[in-house]
Amino acid sequence: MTIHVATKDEVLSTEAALAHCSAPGHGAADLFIGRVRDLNQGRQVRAVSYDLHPVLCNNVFREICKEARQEWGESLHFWLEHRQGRLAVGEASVVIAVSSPHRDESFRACRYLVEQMKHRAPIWKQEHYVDGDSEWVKGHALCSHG
Amino acid sequence: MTIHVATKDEVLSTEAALAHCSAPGHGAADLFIGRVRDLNQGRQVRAVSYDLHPVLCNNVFREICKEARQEWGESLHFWLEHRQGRLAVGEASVVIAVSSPHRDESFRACRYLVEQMKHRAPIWKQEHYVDGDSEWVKGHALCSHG
Amino acid sequence: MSREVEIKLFGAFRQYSPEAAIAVSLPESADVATLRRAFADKLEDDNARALLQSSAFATDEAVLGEGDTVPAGARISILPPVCGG
Amino acid sequence: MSREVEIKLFGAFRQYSPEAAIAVSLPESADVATLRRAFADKLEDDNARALLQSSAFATDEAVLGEGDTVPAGARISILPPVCGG
Repeated sequence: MTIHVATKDEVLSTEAALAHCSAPGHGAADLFIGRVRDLNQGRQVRAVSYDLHPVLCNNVFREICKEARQEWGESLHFWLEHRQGRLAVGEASVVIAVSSPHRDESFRACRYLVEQMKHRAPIWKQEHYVDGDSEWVKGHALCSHG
Repeated sequence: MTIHVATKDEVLSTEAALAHCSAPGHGAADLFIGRVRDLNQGRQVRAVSYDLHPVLCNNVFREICKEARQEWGESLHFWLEHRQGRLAVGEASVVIAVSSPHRDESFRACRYLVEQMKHRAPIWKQEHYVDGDSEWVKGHALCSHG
Repeated sequence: MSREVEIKLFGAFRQYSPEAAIAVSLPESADVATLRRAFADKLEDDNARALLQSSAFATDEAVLGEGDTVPAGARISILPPVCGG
Repeated sequence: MSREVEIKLFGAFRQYSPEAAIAVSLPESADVATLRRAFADKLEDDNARALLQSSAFATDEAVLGEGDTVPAGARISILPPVCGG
């Protein structure tokens, strides 16, 4: 399988991502890691709770990977895992990786996966602030691609 | 130290790169890994020997990182390690990583490091083919940036 | 003929129901626009109604368009604006 | 006054000398263009002379321009076209 997608409630592995995204004919891999930041829009963040729709998430992840494969090459390998549950500052919320024969495809496809995931995957985050307050972060409205 | 550069004659660690490229204020990191490919310009490759000028390499690596830091932000973290010696197909020849508050800077700076390293760092590779032959790969002529 | 459809809640909608679901009654071949109005009637909070305007309905397979018929038997979810990563 | 300068070889140049170095004799304040001619005289192989045309001389600190004086005491290297990664 050249496409691996998942939602996880345990620590994400970058090693597994890079092991999956490799092949004797692949000279390049690009890996993106998203982590919980201690500051968002001027507020001190202590943790973030990720809520997601697991089945639809996996469908959307796979769809995005297939689009990238069509655009940048059938031989590419893809990895997209997103965390759910409560994460402390510094923890990885998402790991995305792509490998390809040459570097340009890896960089472009990896960036594509990141951007599309952020705009299309049914994932929501609730920030927990140091002052005890918490808030659901505003996002991108979904639309039908039927 | 926000900039780490090195030339190594042992296996490169992506874990160390991602540990270095992290900070409570950094929500993103991008990591590039270059690996030895089994095929180059139609010839079956068995291994590649990397020759490099260690002192000048480290100077050039550091210079490139400083340029990226100036362009994309003083707070960014950078990692650039290149392997030397003989590597089998699949082994990592270079690991480059950048972390930043937001993702765009990580992607752009990481790509910058990769491209500049390829054009400016004093590194040479000799491909060893399955048929027993070997050849130094043609490259980019260096010029003075004085 | 009408049917009971249970809408699963996600993200900011979760705070409006402890069961993370709201049931609405719909005509047999109702479309998503009809579902949206029926769902709005169940909301007592103005913020929730505002959130509904920018939210999408979906099955486990795909996001639904306003003119789509609400499929029978499928699990339906209400998805507020997303922000993964 | 002339001085002996040892040029360290890298990449494809390594095959032209088992010591990975070639020594040339240079006037005291010779520039890099002069060094290049002196170096060319030491090469017997046509491929090596062709490679020299697209190669740069450098100290451990930086690549030198053709008009730069060859610095005294510095380690000098000849760098063929590069291809890292």
